[in-house]
Amino acid sequence: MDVHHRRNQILSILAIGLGFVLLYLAQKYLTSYQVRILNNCGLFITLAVSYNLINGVTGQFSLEPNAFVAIGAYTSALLTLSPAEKAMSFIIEPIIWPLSVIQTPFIISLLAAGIVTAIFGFLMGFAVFRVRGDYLAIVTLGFGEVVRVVANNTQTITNGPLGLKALAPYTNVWWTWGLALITVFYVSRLVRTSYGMAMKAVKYDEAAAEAVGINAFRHKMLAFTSSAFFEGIGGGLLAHLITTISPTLFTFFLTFNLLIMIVVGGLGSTTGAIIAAILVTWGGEFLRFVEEPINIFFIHIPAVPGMRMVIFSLLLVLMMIFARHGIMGTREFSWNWVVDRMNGLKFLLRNRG
Amino acid sequence: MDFFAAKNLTMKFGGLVAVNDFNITLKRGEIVGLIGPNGAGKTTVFNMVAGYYEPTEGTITFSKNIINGKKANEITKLGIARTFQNIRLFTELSVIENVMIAYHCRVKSTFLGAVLRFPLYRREEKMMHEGAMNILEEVGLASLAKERSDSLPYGQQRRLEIARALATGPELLLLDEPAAGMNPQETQDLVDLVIRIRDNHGLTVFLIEHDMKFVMQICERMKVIDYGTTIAEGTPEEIQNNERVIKAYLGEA
Amino acid sequence: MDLAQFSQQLINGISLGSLYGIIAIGYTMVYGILRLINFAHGDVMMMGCFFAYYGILMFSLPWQFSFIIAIALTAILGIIIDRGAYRPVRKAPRISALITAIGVSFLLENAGIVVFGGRQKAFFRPEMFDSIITFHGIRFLNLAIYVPIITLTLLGIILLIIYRTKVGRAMRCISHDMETTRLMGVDVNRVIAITFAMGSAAAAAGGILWALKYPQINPLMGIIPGLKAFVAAVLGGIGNVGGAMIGGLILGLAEIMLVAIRPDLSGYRDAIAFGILIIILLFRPTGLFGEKLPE
Amino acid sequence: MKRILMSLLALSLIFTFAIPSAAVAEESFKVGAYLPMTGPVAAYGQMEWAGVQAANKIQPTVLGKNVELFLVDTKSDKIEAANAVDRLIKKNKVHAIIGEAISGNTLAGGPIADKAQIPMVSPTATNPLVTQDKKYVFRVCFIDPFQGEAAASYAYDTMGAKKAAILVDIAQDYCVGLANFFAKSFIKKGGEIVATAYCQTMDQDFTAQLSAIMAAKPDVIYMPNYYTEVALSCRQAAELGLNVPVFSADGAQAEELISIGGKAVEGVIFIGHFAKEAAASELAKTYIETYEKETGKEASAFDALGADAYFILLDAVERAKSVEGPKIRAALASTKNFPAVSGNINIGEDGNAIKDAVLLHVKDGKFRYLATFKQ
Repeated sequence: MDVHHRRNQILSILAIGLGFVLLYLAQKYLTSYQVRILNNCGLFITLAVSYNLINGVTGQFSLEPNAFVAIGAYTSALLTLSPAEKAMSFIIEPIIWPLSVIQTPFIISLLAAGIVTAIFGFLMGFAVFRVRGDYLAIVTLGFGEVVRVVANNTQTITNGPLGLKALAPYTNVWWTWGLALITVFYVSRLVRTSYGMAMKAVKYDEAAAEAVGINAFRHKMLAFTSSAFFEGIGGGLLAHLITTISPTLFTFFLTFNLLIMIVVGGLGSTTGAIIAAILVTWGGEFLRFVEEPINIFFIHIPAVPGMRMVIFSLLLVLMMIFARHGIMGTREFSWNWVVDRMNGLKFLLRNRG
Repeated sequence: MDFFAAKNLTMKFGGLVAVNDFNITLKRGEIVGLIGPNGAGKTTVFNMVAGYYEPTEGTITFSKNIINGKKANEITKLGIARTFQNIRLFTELSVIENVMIAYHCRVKSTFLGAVLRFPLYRREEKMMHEGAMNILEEVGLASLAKERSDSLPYGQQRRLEIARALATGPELLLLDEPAAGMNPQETQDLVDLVIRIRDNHGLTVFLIEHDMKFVMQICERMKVIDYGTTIAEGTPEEIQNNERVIKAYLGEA
Repeated sequence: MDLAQFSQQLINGISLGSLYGIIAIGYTMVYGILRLINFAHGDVMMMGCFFAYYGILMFSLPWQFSFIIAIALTAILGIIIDRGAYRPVRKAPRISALITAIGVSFLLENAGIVVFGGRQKAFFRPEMFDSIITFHGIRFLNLAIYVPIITLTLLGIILLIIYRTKVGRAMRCISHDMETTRLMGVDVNRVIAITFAMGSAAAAAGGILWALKYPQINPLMGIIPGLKAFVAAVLGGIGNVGGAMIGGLILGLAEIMLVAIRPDLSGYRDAIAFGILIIILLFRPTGLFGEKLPE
Repeated sequence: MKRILMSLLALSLIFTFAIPSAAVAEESFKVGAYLPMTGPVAAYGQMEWAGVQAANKIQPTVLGKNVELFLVDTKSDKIEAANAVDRLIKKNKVHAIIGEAISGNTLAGGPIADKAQIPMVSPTATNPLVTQDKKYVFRVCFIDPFQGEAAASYAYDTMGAKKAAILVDIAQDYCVGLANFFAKSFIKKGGEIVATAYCQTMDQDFTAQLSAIMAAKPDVIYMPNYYTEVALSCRQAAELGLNVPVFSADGAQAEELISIGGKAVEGVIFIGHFAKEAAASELAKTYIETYEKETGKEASAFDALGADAYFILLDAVERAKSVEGPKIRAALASTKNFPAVSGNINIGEDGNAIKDAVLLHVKDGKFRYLATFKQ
């Protein structure tokens, strides 16, 4: 359909190649702190883009990613830990069979994390998509809380509040950015198929979508389960990035972070979610200076911890009031746009010269 | 067996009876009108037929299936398509996408097949695109295919909605006030369009309309309801001269 | 469990439930009129407590004055939040308003941490509310009697305003159809502001009662009561003021009774509220006392 | 809007990567603290930071170098905690780290310090897992098994309790750990746990749990929770007429226990880190004086442990005569009888503090010393 299809494909492949060269250089020459931020960026791109699939693309405002990430993180962590390590960690109540004896390679545990979370999302979808709008938001928030409460209570599986520790630090930039690439590929391709169009139709007008034969429930489920799958794998990577997990990691706060990302990026835009994931992850670290003591000439401003969160909350409110569509609105990045701009630039330069 | 029949349809909301004991049968190829004052329960009838409400009582049969209780999208798949009283296009999508979506319910590729662009999906995508273009051609919107649907003028949005309904491949088309807000010229074009698509696609058309000129011109048969109850039915001439209908429209003067 | 223990737990439950109820009223009022889940409601309640706290501590006000001023200030805060954050997004999709509310909630909590500090503060409990009543082996704080009484009085006042005043009629009209009400010449924004003021005042009153019963305040104290009160509001049929109260009582009793009957499962207590919420929404989305409406 | 955000991005890029952290005088000894200053457990982080600051006032130099403090907030979150430690090491180039307040977050930060060979001292991470297999992670608090056992033996032997009930905060590893070790020891001694009820951090209503406990008629209630929960539970217990001694844990040792609990916490017994009147060391006296002058608040366990993390670190630097990580680590690991604020600290295997615990109770609105437990 698109006359520039081939050209764009080549450009994409080149860009990805370049990206990976940059990653190679980054993990070779940057400090571990900078690499950590880079990892967080990749990870949050995965989480934000998949969260955006259900919230932005399909328009079903839900607040459950902390539950999905938790399930993925626990699944993969319980699978990669060796039986001996588990025995050592479960100092209060021993871990139940068969978890006590299973150990799988990282990649298998990640896949398992994705599948288990997707199954959970699928089952949860049956329940939550009986309601819409604000109710959906609140009932999914409820699921998130319930998962956390259950994780605290089921000590023989999750080790309760003690959490799991000494997870092997498998996660590196290849994993985080590789997964980000796969997620972005999947989501942006899906959005362009008729399935994606149907999801958008459900977002704009569910009744009208039903009138053209779209099974709204099925498409919500597809978006939700896909989202769960990637959030689950993301959870697995997160667990092996910070090497320890416990229920406190998966509070509503995590969801709030992702929400800011997709809102700032523009609900419904994958490109926006990517930009905002980087911006917020980076910005969070960058903004630390507002919490440090500042000396401007003779004025001394003492350190104010908590300012970053004040800024982020304020940012969210201001975005909603003044820039509801975020950075990208529902638009997406396209090579055509870039090439047009380049041509425009060339034209300008030529005219001047 | 009738092509379409509704028997004893009743819809209650709490204590309110919106439609009471509504009966109708449609023969293949007919254009039938449903008229009545505001709030008479016309749209409620449509909502029941199209699967948005489950009737409190009564049955709806369509090509030998009992369809009440089925969901809206299932009914669409069986061959009943509808338009809405207030235009409900997918505003941020393009004109052609609005029509292509209607083919989606017949797509056989799985979502993974679509994401990975397997040959089956490519063929289907091509088919959807061509089908949509043909229908746009038919309603005269082909040149606007890439525009955003909400950038179209009102009359064309109505046409687009009809095109979208057509693309689902219906046998029965429900039109909810298709001429509302149109000028006389647009209304005349609409008459031609409805008759043309009926003939081309072998449709049966069941429509709600307030514009009497439109109704009288297009309908072969009509039914009048007021306060949820049927008060008259017959040919346009019969209705025009019916005492109860005049009373219902003009009030008890 | 013998009868005395059961009655004791019943009192515990009613006492907790009426606190949920009073906070739920504000939720339900705002939802009824704006169809907005005011996520920040619990945090507004927290602010009410801090106003009262600083009234006593910094300005050495007698507690009665301090409480009244705190309620008034919280009402004003409610109006400010509406004016500053919610009114600009009123015409936007409802989800935007919900996201804004989440933002306001986080803003209040974090601003609270920056301004008040994260450490818990002891809340002053006047003598009047600090005596123990003993009755056939059941013991409770006399506050447990004041709470339902004050709550019911407030509920009565709010119902009177809604059903017997001009503003109340306007509120009911707006909840049916905001645009039409606007066309009738009603200053919709003013009525909404009054609704926020009333809801926030009720939250402050509830918060102060909460702080009297559990005499500790901190910037995050509103989260859990806020969420639970929301569940209570949904349970009672959101938009239904009387239902909110009953929903609160049911939730309070359910929580207490679970712990009473199965103390070993008390770790799951916070899951109950959400469990109830999920079940209610799945089987009766309009709550126990909400009416089914055509679309 | 878009343009502004873009320039912000560019700016942050420059700040994070391009500009090296402001050059500071070479001779300073840099200590980084990563603590929860915001979020659900902000209170503990804020107290510990106040303690660290007071300690810094008392001993501002080491080996003739100025001690420079860096604080990074973890928002009570693991991801942030891990970022914080990496940031302190790589960006602020600290020589040693103090933190975190909560075991879970220390577990996230510990491995990073361990890998970078930067010694880390946690004031209050009590979970045994924290220091397991970590050469560079230490702590100045005693760990759960010791305290749980001490509490059980005191309750059984001295108080003569045969039946105990437990009210435990299920969301805190600290509380769950203690409750578990207490129960094990108490049963081993021949006692019986007649009821166990659970609550969650930030719960405020404990009436149902307490009524259930009351029905089981215990001789003592073990409440190894943080001070807010303990204070509220005690108040509600008093209101319910539950006249059973309450035994608590070191997490209760904060001024808020008394200000929130009021008369209801009179008589609450707990094992703590230090008692003002039994504070033997000069350092403790100086610390208490400085802290109270600086903050206007009474010294509590959290801030004292924050200070101890600081003092023990500086002591190790002095003995190591070096600011290099491995040397400080070696010195830290061989700490013997260091007279800290919270008593004499020895660092044992695994980097855990071996120190005496004190038994305290609340009397006349003050924490009073009762006895000392030797470890």
